[in-house]
Amino acid sequence: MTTDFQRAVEALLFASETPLSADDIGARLGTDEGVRSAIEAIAARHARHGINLVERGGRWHFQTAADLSHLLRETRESSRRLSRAGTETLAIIAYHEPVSRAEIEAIRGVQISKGTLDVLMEAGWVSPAGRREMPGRPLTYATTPAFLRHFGLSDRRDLPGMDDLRAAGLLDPVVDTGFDGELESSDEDD
Amino acid sequence: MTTDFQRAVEALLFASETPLSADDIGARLGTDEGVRSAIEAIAARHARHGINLVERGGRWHFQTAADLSHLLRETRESSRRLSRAGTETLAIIAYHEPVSRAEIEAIRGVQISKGTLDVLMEAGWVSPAGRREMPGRPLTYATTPAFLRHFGLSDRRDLPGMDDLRAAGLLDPVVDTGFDGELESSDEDD
Amino acid sequence: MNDGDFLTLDLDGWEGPLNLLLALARSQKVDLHQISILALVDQYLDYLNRAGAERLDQAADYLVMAAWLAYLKSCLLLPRAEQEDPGPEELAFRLQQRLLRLDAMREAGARLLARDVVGRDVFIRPAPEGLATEQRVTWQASLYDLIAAYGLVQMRRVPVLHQIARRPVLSLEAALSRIEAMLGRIGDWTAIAAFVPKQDDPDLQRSALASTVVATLELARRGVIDLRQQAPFAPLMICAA
Repeated sequence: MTTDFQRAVEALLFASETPLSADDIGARLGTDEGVRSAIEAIAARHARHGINLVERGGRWHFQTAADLSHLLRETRESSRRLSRAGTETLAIIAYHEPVSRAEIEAIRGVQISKGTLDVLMEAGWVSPAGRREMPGRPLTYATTPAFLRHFGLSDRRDLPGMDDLRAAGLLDPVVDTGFDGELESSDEDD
Repeated sequence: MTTDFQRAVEALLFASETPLSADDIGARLGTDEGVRSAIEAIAARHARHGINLVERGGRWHFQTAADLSHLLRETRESSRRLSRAGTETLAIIAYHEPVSRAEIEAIRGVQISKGTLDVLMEAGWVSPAGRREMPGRPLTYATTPAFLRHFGLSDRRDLPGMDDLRAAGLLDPVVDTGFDGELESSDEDD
Repeated sequence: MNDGDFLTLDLDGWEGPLNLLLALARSQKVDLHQISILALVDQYLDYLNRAGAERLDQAADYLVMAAWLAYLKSCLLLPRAEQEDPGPEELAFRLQQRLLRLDAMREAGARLLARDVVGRDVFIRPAPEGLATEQRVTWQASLYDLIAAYGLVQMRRVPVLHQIARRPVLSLEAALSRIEAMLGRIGDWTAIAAFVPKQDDPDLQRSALASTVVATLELARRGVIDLRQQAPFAPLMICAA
């Protein structure tokens, strides 16, 4: 592919408000051919510089190099700190998705307070992901592309320790023990 | 100056909401030394690519290469059939041009909405054709060369006349003779 | 069990009994896989005894957990026989798994937050131009549409005229002159049918009959002919007067 094509891909990625997939770029430029190699070439061109092209869930965007954060941080007010409940809930959703509210509560052993899921959804990191086909048809939640983008993950497989946790059986579906039942019923009373 | 310094300048320029002057950058990085040469090096590095570092009144910012700006605005074409009101209005303009809106309405016997003329102008078939020298100086409309092209006419006079329309059955069920004169004279009045 | 351990625990940071259990387990400073569930249960119950009265009396969850743990403990201490299924070891194992899972998720959350977070560690363009998509409509109309529309407009403009199409008829005058012409050639009484001209068109035939009848009535009135009919619906007979 020509350099002109690369330039076009670079311009699109630069100007876009959201990360772009190879398909997005292909649709925009009228051809899918060479998009991936152009993306790779651009990423390579920027690799060691102040701006990097990074993949987030199959979509690419430009961001400043991570090691420069100390120089840039003071320009912005730091984003509001996520509460511990929020952080745990987000982690549970990310590692178990799609996951229902009851399942999140079973893992945490405590009822989710009203605001917790709202905060995560408002931040755009979590969204409803359909209902589970079981009695009560509970709504499930999953993370969004914005979650991957915000936390700098190329892919859900990039989640720290994902493989180890799975190997240890810690990501298996929550089994319904007598203990779970008791805890959950007490949650529902609240 | 080190490459790290250049990287920092690049990241600052990228992440800034407004164009930055060399002084701005120097203040952020704690030294003015080398800022200008870093800016120049960065500008040179990006010069032939999709993103350019450009100066605007002593301040620098990144923007997409000027020759690629058309990529940021994509037009998607969809084809739609002209409405009946639109077709009638266009026909009246074609047969009677130049013709004012009030005259079109008089001929149609129905008011035309503002949108109807807008659509015809947007399609490029009709354009304003000066004002009529009469009270209120109403704007008149006429067809354009694009109109002739679209309808495969070499000239407006190629439009079928009354007799042709009648022969084609388009004026049925009017058959009476002595009626022609009336029609034609009324045409000429407009 | 070391009393000092739980006194340093920060209760405000805890949410629910599982979190408390996890905090207690961690305070033993051994791998969660090696943790003694029995010791943990004692710690939990002891903690509730000490702190619960002041701070946990509202928390039903803690008391439910305490009851369940007391039950688990008694099962673990009882002789092995006559145990229900799942056995106490299995229940203890599941509790341990849950603690491990919660611990893993807490760890994962912390690791997530430690990543290069957008807006904190890495930055994206604050106000990108965006990629605009403009919809452009290409309007379609054919020349036929155009002239047909003009025909419609013109038809709407002209006053509506009703025109009755002329139908084939035999006029009264024609019938009169035909009968008068034929009278000289006909001597005696003759049926009216002879005076009606033969027509192919059935409508014209009816018209001819009607006009001929009217003509005979007129000629009879003038005294040119006589009319005779033997019976209703019998043939109408004509003779020169």
